[in-house]
Amino acid sequence: MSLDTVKHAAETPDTAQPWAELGLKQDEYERIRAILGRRPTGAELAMYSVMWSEHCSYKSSKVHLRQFGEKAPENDALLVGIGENAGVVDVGQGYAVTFKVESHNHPSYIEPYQGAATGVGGIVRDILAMGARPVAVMDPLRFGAADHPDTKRVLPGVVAGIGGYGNCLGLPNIGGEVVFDPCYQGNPLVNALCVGVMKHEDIHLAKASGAGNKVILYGARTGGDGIGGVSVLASETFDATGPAKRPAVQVGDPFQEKLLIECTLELFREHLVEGIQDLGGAGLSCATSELASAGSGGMRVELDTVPLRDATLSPEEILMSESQERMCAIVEPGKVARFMEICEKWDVIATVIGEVTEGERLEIFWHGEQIVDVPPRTVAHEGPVYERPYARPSWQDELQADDANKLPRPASSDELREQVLKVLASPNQASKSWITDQYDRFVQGNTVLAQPEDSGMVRIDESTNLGVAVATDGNGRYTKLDPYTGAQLALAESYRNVAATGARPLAISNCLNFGSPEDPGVMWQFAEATRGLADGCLALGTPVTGGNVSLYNQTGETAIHPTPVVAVLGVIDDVNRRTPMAFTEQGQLLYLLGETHEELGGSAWSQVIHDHLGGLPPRVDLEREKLLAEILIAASRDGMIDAAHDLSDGGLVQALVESCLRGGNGARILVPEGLDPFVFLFSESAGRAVVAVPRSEELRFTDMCGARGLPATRIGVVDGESLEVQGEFGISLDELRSAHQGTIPALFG
Amino acid sequence: MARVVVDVMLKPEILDPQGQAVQRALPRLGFEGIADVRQGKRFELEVQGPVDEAALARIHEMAETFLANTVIEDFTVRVES
Amino acid sequence: MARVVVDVMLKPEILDPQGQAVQRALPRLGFEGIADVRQGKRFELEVQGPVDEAALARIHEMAETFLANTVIEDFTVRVES
Amino acid sequence: MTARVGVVTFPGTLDDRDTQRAVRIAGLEAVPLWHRDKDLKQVDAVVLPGGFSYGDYLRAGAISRFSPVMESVIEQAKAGMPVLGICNGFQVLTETHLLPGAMLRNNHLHFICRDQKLRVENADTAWTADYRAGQQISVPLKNIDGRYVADERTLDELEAEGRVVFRYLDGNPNGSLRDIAGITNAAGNVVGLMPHPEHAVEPLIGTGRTDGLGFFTSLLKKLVNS
Ligand SMILES: Nc1ncnc2c1ncn2[C@@H]1O[C@H](COP(=O)(O)OP(=O)(O)O)[C@@H](O)[C@H]1O
Ligand SMILES: [Mg+2]
Repeated sequence: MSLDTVKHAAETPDTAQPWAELGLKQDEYERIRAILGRRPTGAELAMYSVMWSEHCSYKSSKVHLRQFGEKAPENDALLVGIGENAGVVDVGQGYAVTFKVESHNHPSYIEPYQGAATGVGGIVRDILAMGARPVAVMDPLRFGAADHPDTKRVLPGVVAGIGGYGNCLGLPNIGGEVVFDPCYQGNPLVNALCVGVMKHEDIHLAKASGAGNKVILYGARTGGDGIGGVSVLASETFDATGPAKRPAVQVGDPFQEKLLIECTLELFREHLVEGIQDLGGAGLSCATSELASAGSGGMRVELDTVPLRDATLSPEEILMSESQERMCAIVEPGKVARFMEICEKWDVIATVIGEVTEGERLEIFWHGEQIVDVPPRTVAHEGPVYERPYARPSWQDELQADDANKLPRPASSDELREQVLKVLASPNQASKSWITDQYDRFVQGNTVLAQPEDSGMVRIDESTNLGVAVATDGNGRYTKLDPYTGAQLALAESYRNVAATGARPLAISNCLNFGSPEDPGVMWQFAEATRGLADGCLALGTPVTGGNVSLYNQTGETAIHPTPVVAVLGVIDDVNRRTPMAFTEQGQLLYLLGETHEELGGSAWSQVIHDHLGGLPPRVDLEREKLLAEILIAASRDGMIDAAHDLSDGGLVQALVESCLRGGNGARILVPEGLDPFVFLFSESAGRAVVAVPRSEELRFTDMCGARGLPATRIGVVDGESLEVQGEFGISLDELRSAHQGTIPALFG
Repeated sequence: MARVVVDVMLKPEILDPQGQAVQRALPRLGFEGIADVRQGKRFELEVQGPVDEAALARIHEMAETFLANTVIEDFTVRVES
Repeated sequence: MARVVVDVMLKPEILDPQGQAVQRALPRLGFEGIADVRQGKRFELEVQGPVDEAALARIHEMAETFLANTVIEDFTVRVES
Repeated sequence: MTARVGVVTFPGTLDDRDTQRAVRIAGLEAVPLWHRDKDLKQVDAVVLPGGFSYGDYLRAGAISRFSPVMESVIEQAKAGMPVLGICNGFQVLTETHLLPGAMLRNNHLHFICRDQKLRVENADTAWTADYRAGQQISVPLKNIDGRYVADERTLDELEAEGRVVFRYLDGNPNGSLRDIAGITNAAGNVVGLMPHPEHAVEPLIGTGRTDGLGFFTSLLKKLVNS
């Protein structure tokens, strides 16, 4: 067996290397040679190839993501911005909150259970690495057609994986999304979000400083997970007897992760950690190079000391392994003994694998021989940057010209009633409780609101009742019709959802799910969506704290709908003031806030009734969204409303049905003068919400709306056991309930 | 009726947290000398009709497509005597 | 190193919904002629040292007190050839 | 002086902090107990909380049962100390045979999280004295291995001796035999149940009900009166 040492590499400049198989381009390989002044060793090649991959380096998206910083609104709340494992926001009373949403799309298609489970595990470690206790998770999901046979494989596996992992960690699942569309058939989207809480002084960063400090790897042993591609390299470097085929699939062990969480929090409590990084994609390569790159000084690692699950792993594979449930900490020498004691207490294996050095190099040794000698920044932070060409697709104009507002509408009240039920029972609009009931939403005993409420809300301080709310939204149909507007609509909806529960939106995270960046049309969608999102965040005053980009979501040549998922985090000073969505009492007055226009492009109605996607998405008015949010927050604070529910896909009728069913009360609805009942019920105009106002507060509430210029229309009253739209139809709660709740269990139960 | 047994085990290179948890508990219970534990599934199928080549071929297919997840698991099929 | 296998199955009188779910799915997948399916666990133990009477007795005890819950499960221990 | 209630943390326990909170809300002192310590720190009662101890690997509760702390808990339980096992804690209690029967995978094979209606069948145990027999309460249920099974003879015995403490109402959520949600030992000091009373102690949190508080106030009364 010949080890490809640094020395050997310098002596054999002409050895052919499998850079192409590892996904590097010729010029990238040349650049590595230029950086090192020689050919890379096998281990170095492995590190560069994986760290310069799209997934780790953001090489196609970087130039666009810059706007999130350049256009960032002034915001004192932002304690840690983009670039760290997750952003951190000041929520007052000395508390800081960190949150982030990430994708695990491709693994979840190959192995739905493990793919989704390890997606949750990965995002939780990101949050933990910031110094925070994880307090909740959410799961925005997209699947192919609900009735497609493969969806019956993917969805139950994904849901069981998210539940299996998250439930076992003791993290309440407080919300998410489930969307079906044929465009995700061969490429489901599994995004996972985690929120964590800490005190300001507990914030930790991923950087290695202080020469002589120890590098400690702790958590699970390292196995051959997720290194399929690098085996190419291993088999090149090793003789004919090369290692066995390695699994590309990572398997999660939530029990191990739970121990890792408790152990890490105890390490933080005793101030034993100088810097910390979780191990996710690209494993040790990523953790060591990022820690060294962000810190001062270099790092020396003895790779032989890494505890292995599989003794046959090559050094390249150890560097690449994506085995789950591992963390890497920088610890002062005097604190190592205590660090080890705490790990032992939690049955967590911990090993000193190296130390921070004076120099500026990342040096890795194997059996005493040097196999890596690189400037860490060139691996971690100075990867290639592409200015990919982009162009508005040729079909975009035609798509927008195919106006949904011209589709045939229901000709009679009976037909309108029929369509209401049909849209309500469609997989996208149907109740997702069959799915969400598989998630623990009560654990930790701080859940104030969870699905199906507009946003999830958890209490973070028992004595003051301080709480945070989070919602995620994204509409691929809108974004396909107009990526700039679609991204803003995702932001606006998520923002509105947070405000609807009474919380003040503070900051956002996002997961940008798109097709191949090598397709100029997709790249245009991406450029437009990021521009829209950055402009939107500036207008709303909510900075982007971090996020994730997932590209190459496509089947063959066909990309998914561009799907930016936006998560908004809000704060509420007293969770007692939260606004739920249920109509709980007969006699409550119903007000529609905002304006309804004829906007059916991309709507649920156009999809369900006409299988149509065309025209323009609803218009966005961010000033209006801000005003609406202020009204919703003020009304919650001053006890002027009993319930609120935002209007989004499915329109007013969807929101009314959900709030009626949640409270077990009917409603009598009057169509406002001059509005077409169909448009009134099904239009998806943005910037709207329905609220239930107690009679005693009506005047105060309408005065407030009037004074601030927010249109508020009285549309009815909570009443009876059915939804009555006067002059049109009535539908009993029972009939609504069976339409709404029957669909998903019938498909997957 | 004949019984066919399908054993499904995680592939050797795949992490087996269950087996590991069992193994780690053994010394505490006073059982020494077990170097490794892997935990898998055992399916007992009661087969109607003769268990001939054709029947076994079908069961093999069933194991491959349904009982085992061959992305992460191996399986064996055998007739129980 | 020798391998000892412990098979653990639910007692016949205990409802086995996992086995039933498998059985119910089979006809839909085009597999007919399976009258019953039971799903259990299989443990593969790698034993250090000789697998003699004494070792087997210990493994039997381990199965009885730990690997199986004899309130609901039966088990068998065998040395794999 | 108030009564001291030990709350055990095993590796993988999830609801320990929530249980401590519930104990405090009821006016008792919560004492954390660690699985590796035999020392029960002179507590007056012990709660084995919910979660996935040891990942629920092998069987729920099977590995925790052998922990040092359980040696003391078993000993004290036999001597009459009040012990409550919630969810995973109930599973540990059946694995130790302090309570009869066993817990299996739900008949529908899914994790289920919902607000669950129960009927209190026995209001004479250490943990249920603050309820009335026949009273209906709602507390969250959340588990995947919640199906209670025992042989017919054991079930008949439990019924005859009034040792079925809680029964599921409005639909059996998991296939538990005779709709059993919780049981007690013959002495009435050891109680196990699958639903989570500790998650129903504050008006704003979770389902917004406080039906679970009675478990802990029952204990307080019992300890103060004895
Ligand atoms: N995969 C999921 N996990 C958790 N909660 C979900 C999931 N899918 C949907 N939900 C919840 O169901 C409710 C309704 O979802 P949705 O209709 O998408 O909300 P909206 O469109 O109003 O934002 C929300 O509370 C949402 O958080
Ligand atoms: Mg909403």
